Amino acid sequence: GFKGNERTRTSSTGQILNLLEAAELPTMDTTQADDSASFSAMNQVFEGLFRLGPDNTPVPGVAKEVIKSKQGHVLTFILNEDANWSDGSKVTAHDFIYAWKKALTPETLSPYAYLMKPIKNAEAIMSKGDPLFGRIEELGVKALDNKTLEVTLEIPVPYFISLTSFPTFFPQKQEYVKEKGSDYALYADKMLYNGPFLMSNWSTSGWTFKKNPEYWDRDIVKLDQINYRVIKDSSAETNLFETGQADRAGLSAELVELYKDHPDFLTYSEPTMWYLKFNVDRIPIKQRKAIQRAINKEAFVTNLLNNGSLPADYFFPSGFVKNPTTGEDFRKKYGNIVSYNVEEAQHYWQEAGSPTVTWDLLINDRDEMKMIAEYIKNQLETTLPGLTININVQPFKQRLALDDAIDYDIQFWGWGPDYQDPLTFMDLWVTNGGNNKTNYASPVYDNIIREAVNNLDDLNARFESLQDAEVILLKEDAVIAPLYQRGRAVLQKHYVKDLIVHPFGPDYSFKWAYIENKDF
Amino acid sequence: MREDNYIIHKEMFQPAKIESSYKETIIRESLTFWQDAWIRLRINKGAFAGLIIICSIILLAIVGPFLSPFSYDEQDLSRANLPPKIPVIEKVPFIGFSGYDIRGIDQYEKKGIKDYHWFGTDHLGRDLWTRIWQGTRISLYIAFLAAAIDFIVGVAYGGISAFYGGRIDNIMQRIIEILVGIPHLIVVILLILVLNPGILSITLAMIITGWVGMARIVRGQILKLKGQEFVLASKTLGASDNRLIWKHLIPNTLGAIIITTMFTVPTAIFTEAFLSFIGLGLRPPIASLGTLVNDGFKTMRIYPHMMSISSVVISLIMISFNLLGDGLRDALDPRMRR
Amino acid sequence: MDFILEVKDLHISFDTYAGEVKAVRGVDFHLRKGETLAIVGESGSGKSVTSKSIMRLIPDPPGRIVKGEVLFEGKDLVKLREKEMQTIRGSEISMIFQDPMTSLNPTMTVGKQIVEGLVKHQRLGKIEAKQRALELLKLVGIPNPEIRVNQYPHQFSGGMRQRVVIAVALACNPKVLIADEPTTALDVTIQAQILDLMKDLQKQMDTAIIIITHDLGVVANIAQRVAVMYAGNIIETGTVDEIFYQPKHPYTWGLLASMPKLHTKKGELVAIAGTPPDLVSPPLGCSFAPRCPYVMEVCVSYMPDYKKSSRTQYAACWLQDERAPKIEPPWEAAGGSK
Amino acid sequence: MVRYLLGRFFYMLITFLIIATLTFFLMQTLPGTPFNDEKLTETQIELMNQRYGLDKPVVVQYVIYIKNLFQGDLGVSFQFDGRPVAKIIGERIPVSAFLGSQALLFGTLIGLVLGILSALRHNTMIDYGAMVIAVIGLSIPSFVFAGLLQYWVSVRWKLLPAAFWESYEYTILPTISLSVFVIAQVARFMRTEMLEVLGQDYIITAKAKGMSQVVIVLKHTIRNALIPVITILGPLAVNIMTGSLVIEKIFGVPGLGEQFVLSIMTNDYPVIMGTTLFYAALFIGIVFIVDVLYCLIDPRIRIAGGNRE
Amino acid sequence: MTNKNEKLVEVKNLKKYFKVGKHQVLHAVDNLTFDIYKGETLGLVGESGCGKSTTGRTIIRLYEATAGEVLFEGINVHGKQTKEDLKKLNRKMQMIFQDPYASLNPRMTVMDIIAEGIDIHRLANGPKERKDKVYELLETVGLNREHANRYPHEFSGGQRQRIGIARALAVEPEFIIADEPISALDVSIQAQVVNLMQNLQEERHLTYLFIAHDLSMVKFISDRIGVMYLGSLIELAKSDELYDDPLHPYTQALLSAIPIPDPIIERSRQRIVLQGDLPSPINPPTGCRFHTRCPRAMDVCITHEPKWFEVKDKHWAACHLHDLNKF
Ligand SMILES: Nc1ncnc2c1ncn2[C@@H]1O[C@H](COP(=O)(O)OP(=O)(O)OP(=O)(O)O)[C@@H](O)[C@H]1O
Ligand SMILES: Nc1ncnc2c1ncn2[C@@H]1O[C@H](COP(=O)(O)OP(=O)(O)OP(=O)(O)O)[C@@H](O)[C@H]1O
Ligand SMILES: [Mg+2]
Ligand SMILES: [Mg+2]
Repeated sequence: GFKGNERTRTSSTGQILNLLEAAELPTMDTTQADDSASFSAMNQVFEGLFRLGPDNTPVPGVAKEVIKSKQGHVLTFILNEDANWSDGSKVTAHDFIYAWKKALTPETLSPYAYLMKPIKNAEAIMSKGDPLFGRIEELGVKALDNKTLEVTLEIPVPYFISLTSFPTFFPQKQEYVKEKGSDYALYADKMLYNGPFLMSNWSTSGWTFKKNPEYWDRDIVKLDQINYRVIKDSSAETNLFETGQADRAGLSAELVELYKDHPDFLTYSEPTMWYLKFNVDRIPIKQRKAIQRAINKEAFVTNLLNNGSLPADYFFPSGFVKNPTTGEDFRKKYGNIVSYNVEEAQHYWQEAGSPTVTWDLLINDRDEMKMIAEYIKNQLETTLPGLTININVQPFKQRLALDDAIDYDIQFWGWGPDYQDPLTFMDLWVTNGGNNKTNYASPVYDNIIREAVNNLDDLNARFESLQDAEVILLKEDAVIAPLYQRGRAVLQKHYVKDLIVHPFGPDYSFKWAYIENKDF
Repeated sequence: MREDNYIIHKEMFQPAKIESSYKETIIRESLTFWQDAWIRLRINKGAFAGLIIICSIILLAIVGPFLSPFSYDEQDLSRANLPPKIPVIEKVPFIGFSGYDIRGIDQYEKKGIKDYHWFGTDHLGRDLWTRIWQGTRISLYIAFLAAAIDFIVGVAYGGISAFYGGRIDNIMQRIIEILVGIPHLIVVILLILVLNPGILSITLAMIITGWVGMARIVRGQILKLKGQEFVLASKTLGASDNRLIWKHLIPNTLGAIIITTMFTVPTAIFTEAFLSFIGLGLRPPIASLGTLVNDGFKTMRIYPHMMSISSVVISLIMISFNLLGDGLRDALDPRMRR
Repeated sequence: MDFILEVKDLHISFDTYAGEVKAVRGVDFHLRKGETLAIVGESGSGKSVTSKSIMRLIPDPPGRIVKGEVLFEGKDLVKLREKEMQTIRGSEISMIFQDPMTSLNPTMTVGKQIVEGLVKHQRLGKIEAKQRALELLKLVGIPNPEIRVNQYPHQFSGGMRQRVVIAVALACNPKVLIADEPTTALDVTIQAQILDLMKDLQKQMDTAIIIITHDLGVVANIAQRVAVMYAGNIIETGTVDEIFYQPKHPYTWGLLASMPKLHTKKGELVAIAGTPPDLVSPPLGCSFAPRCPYVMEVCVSYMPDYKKSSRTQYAACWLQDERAPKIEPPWEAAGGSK
Repeated sequence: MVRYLLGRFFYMLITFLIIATLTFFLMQTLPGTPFNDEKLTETQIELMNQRYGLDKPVVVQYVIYIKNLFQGDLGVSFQFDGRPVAKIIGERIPVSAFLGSQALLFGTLIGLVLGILSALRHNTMIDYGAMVIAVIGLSIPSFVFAGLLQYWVSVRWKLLPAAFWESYEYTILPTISLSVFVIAQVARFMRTEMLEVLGQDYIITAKAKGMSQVVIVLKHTIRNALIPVITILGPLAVNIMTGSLVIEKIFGVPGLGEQFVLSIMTNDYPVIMGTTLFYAALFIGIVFIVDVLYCLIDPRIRIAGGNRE
Repeated sequence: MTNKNEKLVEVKNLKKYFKVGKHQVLHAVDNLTFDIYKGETLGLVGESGCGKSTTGRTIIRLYEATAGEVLFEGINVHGKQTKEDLKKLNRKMQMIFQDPYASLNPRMTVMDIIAEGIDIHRLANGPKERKDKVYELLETVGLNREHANRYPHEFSGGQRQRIGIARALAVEPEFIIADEPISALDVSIQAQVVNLMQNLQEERHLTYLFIAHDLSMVKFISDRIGVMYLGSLIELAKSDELYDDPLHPYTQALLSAIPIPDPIIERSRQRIVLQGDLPSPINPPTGCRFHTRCPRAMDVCITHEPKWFEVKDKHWAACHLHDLNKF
């Protein structure tokens, strides 16, 4: 029963990183993945045209440079001569075209295909009923030669370069994929790698990365090996950290108290937002406004979470996107939009007639969510007389089904960005949007978003109109009640250096990481 | 040989009249089966202790929440995670009811709290004394409900199967064989998902799979009893099926049924605890012992009181029911009679 | 002394929750080489307990030998250590139990069960022991011993099993064989076979036998001397003829009279009214007094001593006292059966 | 005997089919669908359903499933993007089986020893001690026990690795955690049976033969006491298999149990079906094996084929 | 005694087979034919497992007969009957059981046990009469009325057996099947029960089918005795006749095997010791079932089943040695 595991210490240099993951890797096919574990793994063993650098801006990957056309509609990527697959063959422009087209082909449609919408005809190709549906040959990509890739955009979105660092845009070598058939990307030895590492081993209990000798930037890579093990229990995670079997461990809220003075304790906040989302057909606006103001977020963020999370009176995360012209953070202009205020809350509640109502609060079966839900329930029930909250715990899939059907009263929900642009948050709430599911429909809001999508002439105006949209969403229409911007508390051994955590896209980059001063 | 020989007088050698009824008297005092079993149970120290503990826990589950000024879902983050503190006992060091946490800091003093939380508080500042007894209520409620329905369904099924015998028995046994083949836990999990997590679905799911054991035991007992001479005697007197079942078969199966029930209760409590571990437990803020243990488990290393007290209660229930079950088995075992 | 076995003033009690059951209360008897002693008496009179205590097989707890001696060839077995006792059991003294269905290990071949004792006591090798087992099976009249030796007890009928049990007991040529109701579970035709077998074997091996039974027919058939037990006491002993033709104790009278003889004409049997006393609180005086038709005042308060009426016959009854009125036993009145 | 076995086998097959059917339809009633991820568009979901044949009527799906089942094809997983179910389960079975059988073996052995000891030293401190252990084993939730074990043995005392499944020493803690329940059950049951057997006439016969206590216990008592104990091994084995779910999670053991819960939570129908059927087959198989074992160890059944009063 | 020529029960070719296992049939009772006269005691003896109890139980319809019929006062017990008729029959026929420990429901008081028949047949008007009837019955069987509220386990074997008798008497039956009522009792207690049964017979003009394997007791109590071997009746005669002139070799062996409580007789007695054990009733021997153990077996015994016929006046047997048609 122990096959497929390489023992932890095999290298003499000690450049080995031992990490934990809470889930197994479902697939390593870049066009098929939709989970963070896979994306993170792919970011280490594959590389797109660009990759996210240590400061979360795109740095050259397979492409060494990109040439923009005047209007910005055509991007020409010049590939690095040295970019190789792990079998020694060159990475070519065709490899990108093959992978991207695969992601858009109906039979193999990628769950993340929507990221490709900026490319010419991409949206039409993936929309059933459109005359272009399924006609991937119409996609706006072209290989000028083996090392030159020309991409034509529908709209010249400013964030396209950073999108190419996302795994769905990674290349695949057609001949190889065809050869492996249905086994491709399901086994470590049934893949070609072009990233800083290659996967040497992959089993149900974990996977191992080794330094890729064919990688073009191999001199930068210092780690020899990264061992990933799957562990699903959060206390076990810290136990493993303590026994030295793991170099980094996430801390569940309960354990923060215990470790907050530990020298290896780290917290950081992420651009991930948690909020209550209302079914606006069931919860009238007055009541929504009351709820927005009835929860003491400060108290629970410091007392219950205590992990670098920030109480949020806003929907758009702070420290994520800056105004392209002024360089000012998105949050700067409006700051806190809806704050905790019992009087206001009760005022709205009374205005609504202080109804005696019972609403369900739909949550996942995760312990942390249960705890917060219990707190929210208590807060709402004490602040708003007559209100009863029932906590409805559902497993993730079941909960999604209810969300899909918009069959809920209030939901506790979170959202993280897919790309570095305000739209990744703001376009959630367009009428009938795929992730709206609140019955919220506002022509004004829709209009702002449509403009922001299509009109990229004045980036400053676009940015500010999106900032206004947030106010509409929260203050005027009270579609959601923000709770907090998530932070993370982790334990990371002091000898682990330059392990980059990204706020969007794949979670980690190990390209630059190294071990220093680890005593054995 | 005998020294007291001299006091035996000649007069004593007269035939004595002994009443004939004396010859048929019964020396032992009259005891019903249940009185007899009760005596037997009482001398079994373990079982008796178990009984007392169960009674105390049931009592505490009933009155416990009222003994504390706090309600089970009243939150106050400013008094979160307080260690236990009990008046008087707080003076006794090292047993952990002094209000000091594991780092040796008096949290009550630090947070300026005058109240006593006998079992401490949880992360939301809820009083654990109240929550634990409230949770015990829920756990016992689930357990007894499961046991009761197990009792009803199992007894009916086993009884019918054995009493009518023949083809009916054959079919019913085949059905049981199939039911036994389905892994219990899997059915429970699937059912709970289908029915939505909650007290009712948990109990229902446990019932659907739980009665098989009872049915088998009852069937075995009734099959055995059916051929017993006192049942035959009743038959020759022309007794109806109804009479046979209610007067003869059920009362004599009762011992086995009670014992089986004693072991159903802990199983049910455990199953519920297990379900909360995999996230299919009750809807918060309702807590059972299982959810309390599970919640406390995560903070075991900083706030040991959260897990240890609820674990102790759950273990006590478990131990007591097991001891009582064992004791009852001895006390009610027909082989021990006579 | 030529007694091979002598029991002196044996008292045995059991501690039960109802109190101390004084099962044996001062039993005295002896056994000569090659002789057959029958112990008769009602159920519960302490026959089995007495015989088991000779082998020190009383389960302890709850049983214990309160006082008394069991002298085997002059050695007091009560004082022996368990290890020493083990060398005597099965080799010097053997025992046969009532129920052949349960007194053989169901999961061990018959051969192994015989061989076991031989290997232990006579230090025989495997092959020799097996050879001897075959001989023994042949000796007790089991056809095809070569096949039978490798079979399991359930493949034998009741009579056959009892033969195996006898073979096991006789394996090491014991000096004393204790047979506790060896034929009670068997049918008359089989019983006859077994009794004949025992007599044959006794003749061949010169074993002393204690046979326990409540069937007076069996006693008449096999015994030379008889001890009659009642409520933990031996109330009368004597040779077979003495007991059957000149019994002295009213209980013996009753016992004999309550059995129909083949020639008895229809009419009333003489029954002993009432039931034996409760041994938790045995009567102060003669234990038979409550049921005795000739009871005198002295009987109620004082235990009678043994009174010798011939060289071999003793009875413990106040009627034997000179001061007592002369009673015509119903026995004599009926004219005996000669 | 052969006849009997064949008959049993037939029943096993029927049972298996019924279980397959029940699970299949029960699963259909699970709320949610496998492909309702938050970021998927309607078209995508439709295409997914088509890809995995979920657009067909349930009855048709059922017929296809059963047909494939008879050809040994368990289908492909949804959550693991088309990985064959047989492979997914197949990879985990050896781990679960190793852990399960080791725990069963270990638990049974310790349980037997405890049970035997306490029966032989009936009503002494040893007896009480063993029974206290047994009752405690029954009374502490396995996840609490496993957590404590992991924390103390691995983190505090640094005796054994805290989690994972890499070499033999890694199996020790999960095995112990898993076997506690077995120890308790077996010990209790064995004690009762031993006491029962020790009270039997043939034990007195053996004593009367002059056999020493050791011989009596070894040769006469244990074997006979074991016969009824075997019957609880079946349910216990199943208990271990399903109970391992908790232990696997805590100790990061790549076994079947965790996988199963995950597949339920993600509506991965083929994996749910595959695992349920595997568990069912295992259970049925174990019951069958126990029956056979029972026949082998008890000569009364072996030779007569039952039916003896 | 009453007219002993009036037939009360007629058993005709009664068979009772049990299915054991899948394909095996156990011939517990095979082809019994005999009559029981009003007021008599018919004894039934035989070795354990020869079908005595089964016979008794089939007569009283605790078992359905496989074939044959049982006529009670001319009515076929096993025929189609209304519930009422059945109830009537149940009143007239009663049974006393062997095991005094198993035959009384341990959870019922003696009062309820004895009154069960009274309740079922509604023989009492009101609780007072019911109580009185139970007291009367208790006294009839030699117990006191104080015993009524006690539980069976407080009684000794003999007392329990008397309670069993009282239960049977409660419905005022005409015919009682006593299935080894004394074999579980001590000798001194046996006499109590036997005496009681005889007194009751005289007082209430009862008819007994008395099943036992203790031949001396059977002889003592019975007017006629039937001997069973492996499911069939092999001899039936007046009791003295049977003892003085047993015809069947099995009867002879059986009689000689009984140990007699008389040392002198025992010492001089000649025994016919049978070899071997009772064969299995699942595959009973062909021909005469006794031939495997019979000291006088002939070839014909192996092949032909002997007929059941009246060898002498009122003396029936099934044996080729006495088959008049043999020559
Ligand atoms: N293990 C025991 N525990 C308690 N009391 C016992 C035990 N064994 C025997 N006795 C009591 O000792 C007394 C004598 O029992 P014993 O078995 O010697 O009777 P017996 O004469 O052999 O009767 P039987 O003819 O029924 O075998 C009885 O009253 C019985 O209740
Ligand atoms: N319900 C039953 N099912 C199967 N076989 C039975 C049943 N009852 C009795 N038998 C079998 O029928 C045969 C006759 O049994 P029965 O009880 O009539 O014998 P018996 O003469 O009364 O014996 P005993 O003297 O031991 O009471 C036996 O072999 C017995 O095993
Ligand atoms: Mg005895
Ligand atoms: Mg019988």
